[in-house]
Amino acid sequence: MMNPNTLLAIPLLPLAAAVLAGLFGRWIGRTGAHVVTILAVGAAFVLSASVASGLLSGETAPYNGAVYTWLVSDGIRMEVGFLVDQLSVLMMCVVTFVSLCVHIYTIGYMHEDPGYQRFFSYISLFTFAMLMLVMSNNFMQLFFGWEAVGVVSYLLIGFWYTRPSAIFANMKAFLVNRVGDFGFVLGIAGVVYFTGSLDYRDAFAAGPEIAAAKIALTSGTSVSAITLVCICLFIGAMGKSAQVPLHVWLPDSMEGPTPISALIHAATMVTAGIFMVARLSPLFELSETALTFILVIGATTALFMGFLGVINNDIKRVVAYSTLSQLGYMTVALGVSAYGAAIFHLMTHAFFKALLFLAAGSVIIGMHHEQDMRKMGGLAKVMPITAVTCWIGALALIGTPLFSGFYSKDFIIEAVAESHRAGAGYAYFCVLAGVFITALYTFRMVFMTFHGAPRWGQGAVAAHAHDDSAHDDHSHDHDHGHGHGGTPHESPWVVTLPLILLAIPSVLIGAYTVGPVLFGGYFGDAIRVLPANDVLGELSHHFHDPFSFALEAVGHPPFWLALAGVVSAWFVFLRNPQIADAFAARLASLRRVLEQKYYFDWFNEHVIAAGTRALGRGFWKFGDQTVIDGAIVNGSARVVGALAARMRLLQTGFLYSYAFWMVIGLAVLLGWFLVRG
Amino acid sequence: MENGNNMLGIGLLSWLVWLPVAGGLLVIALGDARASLARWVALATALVTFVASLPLYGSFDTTTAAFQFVERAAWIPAFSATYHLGVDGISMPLVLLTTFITIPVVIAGWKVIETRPTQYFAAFLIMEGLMVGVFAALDSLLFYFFWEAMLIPMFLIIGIWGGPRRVYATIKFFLYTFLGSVFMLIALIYMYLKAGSYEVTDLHRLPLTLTEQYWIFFAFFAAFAVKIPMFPVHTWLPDAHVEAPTGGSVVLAAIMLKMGGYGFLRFALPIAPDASRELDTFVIALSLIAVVYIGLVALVQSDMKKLIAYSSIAHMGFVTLGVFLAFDIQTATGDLRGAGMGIDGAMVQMISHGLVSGAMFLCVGVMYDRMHSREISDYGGVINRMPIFGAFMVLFAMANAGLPGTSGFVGEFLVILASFKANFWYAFLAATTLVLGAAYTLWLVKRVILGPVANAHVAELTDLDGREFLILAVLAVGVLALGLWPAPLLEVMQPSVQHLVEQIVSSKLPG
Amino acid sequence: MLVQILFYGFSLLLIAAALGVIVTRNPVHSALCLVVAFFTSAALWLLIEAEFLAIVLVLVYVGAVMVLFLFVVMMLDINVEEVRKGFTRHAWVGWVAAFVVIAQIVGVYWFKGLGIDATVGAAPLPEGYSNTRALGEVLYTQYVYPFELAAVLLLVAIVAAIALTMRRRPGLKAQDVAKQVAVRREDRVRLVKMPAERRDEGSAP
Amino acid sequence: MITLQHMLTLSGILFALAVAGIFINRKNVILLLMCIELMLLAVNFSFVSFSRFLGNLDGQVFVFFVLTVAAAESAIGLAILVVLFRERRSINVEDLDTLKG
Repeated sequence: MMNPNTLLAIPLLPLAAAVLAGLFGRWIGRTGAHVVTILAVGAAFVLSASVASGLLSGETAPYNGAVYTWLVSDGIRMEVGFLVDQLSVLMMCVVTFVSLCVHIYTIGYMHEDPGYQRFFSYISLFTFAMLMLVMSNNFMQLFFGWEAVGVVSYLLIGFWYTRPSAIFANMKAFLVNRVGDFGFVLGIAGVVYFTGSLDYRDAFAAGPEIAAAKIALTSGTSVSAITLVCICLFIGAMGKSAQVPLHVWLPDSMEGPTPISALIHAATMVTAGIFMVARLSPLFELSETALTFILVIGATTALFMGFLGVINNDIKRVVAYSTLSQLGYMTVALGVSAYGAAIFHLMTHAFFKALLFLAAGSVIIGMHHEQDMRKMGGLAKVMPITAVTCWIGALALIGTPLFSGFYSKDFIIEAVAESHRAGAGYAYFCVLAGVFITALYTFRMVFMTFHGAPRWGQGAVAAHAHDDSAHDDHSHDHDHGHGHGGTPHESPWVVTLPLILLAIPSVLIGAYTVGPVLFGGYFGDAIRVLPANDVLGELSHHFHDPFSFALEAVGHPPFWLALAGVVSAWFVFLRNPQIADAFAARLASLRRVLEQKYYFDWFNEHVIAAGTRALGRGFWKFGDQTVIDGAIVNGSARVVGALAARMRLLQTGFLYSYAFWMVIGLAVLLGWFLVRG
Repeated sequence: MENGNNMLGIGLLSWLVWLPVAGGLLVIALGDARASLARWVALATALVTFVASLPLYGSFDTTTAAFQFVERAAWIPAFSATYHLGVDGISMPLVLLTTFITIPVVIAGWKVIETRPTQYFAAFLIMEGLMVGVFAALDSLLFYFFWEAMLIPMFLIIGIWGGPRRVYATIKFFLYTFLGSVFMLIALIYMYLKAGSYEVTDLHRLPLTLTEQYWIFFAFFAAFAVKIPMFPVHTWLPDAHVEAPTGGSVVLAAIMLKMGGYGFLRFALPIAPDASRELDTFVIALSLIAVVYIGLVALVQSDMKKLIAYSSIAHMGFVTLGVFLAFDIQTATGDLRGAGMGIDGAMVQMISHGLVSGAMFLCVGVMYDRMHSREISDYGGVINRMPIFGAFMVLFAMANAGLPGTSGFVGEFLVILASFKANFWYAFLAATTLVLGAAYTLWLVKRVILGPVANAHVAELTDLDGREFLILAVLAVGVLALGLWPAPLLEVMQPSVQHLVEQIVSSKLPG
Repeated sequence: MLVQILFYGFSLLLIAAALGVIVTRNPVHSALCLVVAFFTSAALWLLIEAEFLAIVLVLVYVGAVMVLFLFVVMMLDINVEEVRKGFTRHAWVGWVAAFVVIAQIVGVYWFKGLGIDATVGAAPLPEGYSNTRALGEVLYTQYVYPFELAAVLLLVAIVAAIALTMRRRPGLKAQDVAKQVAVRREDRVRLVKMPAERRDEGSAP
Repeated sequence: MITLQHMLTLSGILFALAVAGIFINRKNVILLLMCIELMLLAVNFSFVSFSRFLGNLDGQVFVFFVLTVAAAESAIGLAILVVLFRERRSINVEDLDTLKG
């Protein structure tokens, strides 16, 4: 049995640090703020690791218990509680570790920003919220963490709140997420409808019941309850994990400071949706339709978002599109019931993508907050540590054998190939093509940034003439400490240390953990797969050890596709840049579609947002002002007024006429009295 | 049951009703010449009343649905109307909300009100007493008396200390609410003639035919729907809010709107259960229209107060939705599990909306005091000059958007959960508030709080002073506390809500 | 017989006086006619043995109210001719109305009856009966509250009449003691804060 | 013998004359006031007569109160008249139409 107090301490330490740094930042100072938060997050990591080792060694059983009762309504007890099993402990370790690295990195990245304490407060708060999310044992708390990470993300994307693009991006992020939450809440409501409880345990137990039930949509039609509930829940995941068409917020979220992009928009928060589906696998397993839906959405995201990475010139956005694409891979894995593979990819991706983001951030620092790759090149000479770590991250990302990304991604592809679910063929094509695209854009970025002839110097940095507003400059970036307008330089140790810390697992963690995590029954009861859907079980027959698997991979198409991607990147972008220009000119229309990001943003802004506003204005002007206020309220007043204008002619103002009417009245009364008898 | 909360032979509830009234009269008596003393007296009265109301919670018996702290005395023997006060789990939280909200209201008017300050404070104190009376009255004539009497101070507050179009707004407000409530009086008199009593509990037991129930229901509906307000009788609220001074808006949004919801729970549903069952689709439809339609209307407002006023209407749509779900839940699922959840959600939503909308109006007031403008376009980048204020504003905006961890989430969540049981589409439409609520609130925050400093006026803003910080901090604590641990609130309501559910699903018709 | 002669005589006089009130051109004459009407009414009331009210009528009306009327009429400088204009133009309406009212009232008395036999005389009063005493007994017991209220009403009327007609003449020089006592320091003394002026450095020696 | 009929007829005639007076003297406020006094007198006549002929003293008590009210009324009425005259230099009813709707 785990000690509940330890578990309680894991999320509460970062919360306490966040409160301390946020509310009392002025008193504890900059150093105080980062010391407090780093200590708290470090302690949370150590505790998580100890819990994990206890659990993995089999000394302690998974924990499932309530902390306190949030409320009791109508017999339904809503609690805040923890479920710590193999799945959540994995997430806890990843979250706290990446968070710790980002905390350290932030010291260097933000050291000249006036909102230093605020930033540390936010990221600690985020760590708290994310931990609450993954440790939850019920839907209510899951939703709480879900929204809490959303709001911290909102605050962090808008961290530089004076920049119009940032505050636009954070609102967009929150609203798109809210569209997802709309579905998520409906899904939760559906679960409560059938189980009368918010607890995972009760919901899973009632799974077959839900599967048998139907929900009436109109008086005549009804749909399978489990499908509706699961799709609703997955819509929540689509928002948070940025799946098409709710992905539009993620590229814009790069307006936030780079550590945030690494922590929230690559490693942890965006994977909450993946985590949620895996967590709720006992429900999702029951609906073939919902899983097909997931599969198709994921595959689409994986391929088509990758294309966008190929044409973007903003270093952070390239990484962001790569994140979208990789999230698509995870979703595909969920869609073929390979939940373990999804979580495994989530974990490896967290390390190497955080690494890539932080490396990009390091480049951005070195380039004095320049993000346009067209103004970089040849940086490997001046920033060797960053270049090496970035190479490691890139190799992991494209799935080079023996690197962590190889194992996770390759098994997803294998799992899709094994699956017989509807849409699996389409998904297989997408993920395979995605491998090539991934290699292409990743190494395009690497080559354009670190290799080739330097395109900086020549006043390019000082000029700051960008056509792209998405650069990472502070409000006062021109007066920071190190030589402005000078050559790029390697970042300080607080920046490079996290890079190295993250590079190690990026290389190793895949090979070390693939066996136990994917095939060793690591997840135990945490993930449930129906025997018919168990593609990973199928794969386990072919798997012997990581190294022979890596050797075998040379004979498989993904390896060659990735290699082809790297080579074409080298050839097109480094060796003969004019080829890229020729392609661009030849395929102008395709390029426009890609540059417009398939017109999703255009559609959202001009159709959905504008339509909503027009509808609101119509309701207001016509419904409220014209019909209700104009016709009914003031209209009745006008009728009364008009009647009164007629009636008032009777009021002559002369005493005798009033007297006359009184006498007439008297006469009439008396006459009536006489006549009536 | 009789509690021993008597001082000087006067029951606790009577103290809560008449102490603020007496304090208000004292404040008036002090006169504008001694305004500063009068302010302190007003604050002291509000504080003492709040502290005095705490035992309502402390010694509340959570095991019973019966009325507690009951006081009873003859009032108008000729009509057998009694002075009968008492609270149950439904009215007690609302009484506490009333006594609580008055404190920030008094503090908020501390320096801002320059014309006739003592009368301003007196009006709020007297109104506080009358509002407590509304929630505590167990005699329907007494209820009606408080209900109407309370209009007078509000009328004066908007009419004297209001904005440029205050006369239009006051008259609209007064006529709307008055038109509604005279129908209620007719219904009360009709039932008095049948039952020979104005006692609320007697009216609950009064057998009525379906036709009678229809008429009575519509009479109550006219009164309560206007007050809440429901679509399409909501248009007085934006005007009243826009013209009212900050304190007036706060009381209006935080407490006065709740009287409509309370009225449905205390009168319309238990007295006319069969008519309510027949008409529930109608009310639910109007509630959902309020959520969606008003949400969209709120989105395009250019006046901050109007925007918040419309958002109040949308939020109150959740109250009526939650209250009227019971019948559809019974029809759809065959049992009553979830009906109580809808009412719980409605109640929490009322309390929470009291805190959140009050805080939002106070925030607008803080800005209005400095800039004398409510137009969103006059602002931008306020947080650059007022970081502490900006933090509060973002917090309350998030609460308004129903973020978990704040009180705004609890009620909406419970109502959506309950409405799924009644009908999927109810839940679907209700859940649109997640998007719409976030859209209009965050867009407001984006345009007003965030961004670069918009103009020279914004550049001259100064951050909160101690007084403003205090009231916003107190409300922020309330919002967070209720959001993180609503169980204590739900606990006191539980027996009363269960009792109410049983009451409204048992038909009054013979056979 | 004597009673009947007196009744008819006074009645005719009363009607004549009432006519005089409404047709004479001079308000003073009207007022005097009204006085006559009151006197004859008092006489008629005496005839039906309502002595107390007869005397009160003379005292209150003739002694107080009518004097007030005459006083006002004479005090105000009224253009009689102007006022009397239009006298004849609408006179017929008046007469028609009067006729209708008479017809109706009489109709009610004579044809409806109201369950009262109106043709009998009054019952003779017992020996030693005092109208004043009987009235007093009722007034001070059963009607004591209304009686007090009537007293208050009169007081209010007095106050109101005085308040309405009293004029504060402008230019009257007198001390307002209440104002003097209520005065506060802030009304009289104003502290003005002025920045210290620095002597110009250049011109300093 | 004087009967109730006699007295009531007289009262009716008196009332009718007062009504006629209001129409005839439509311009002079003082005369209107006098006509009202005359009406009250007619009403008092009825009260006294009923009281006497039906043997019920309450009627006379009412006359007492009517007299009180009439006195108050004429005092205030004349006071208003004086104020009015001071303001307008006229007591012509046709000049007084501020109540006109």
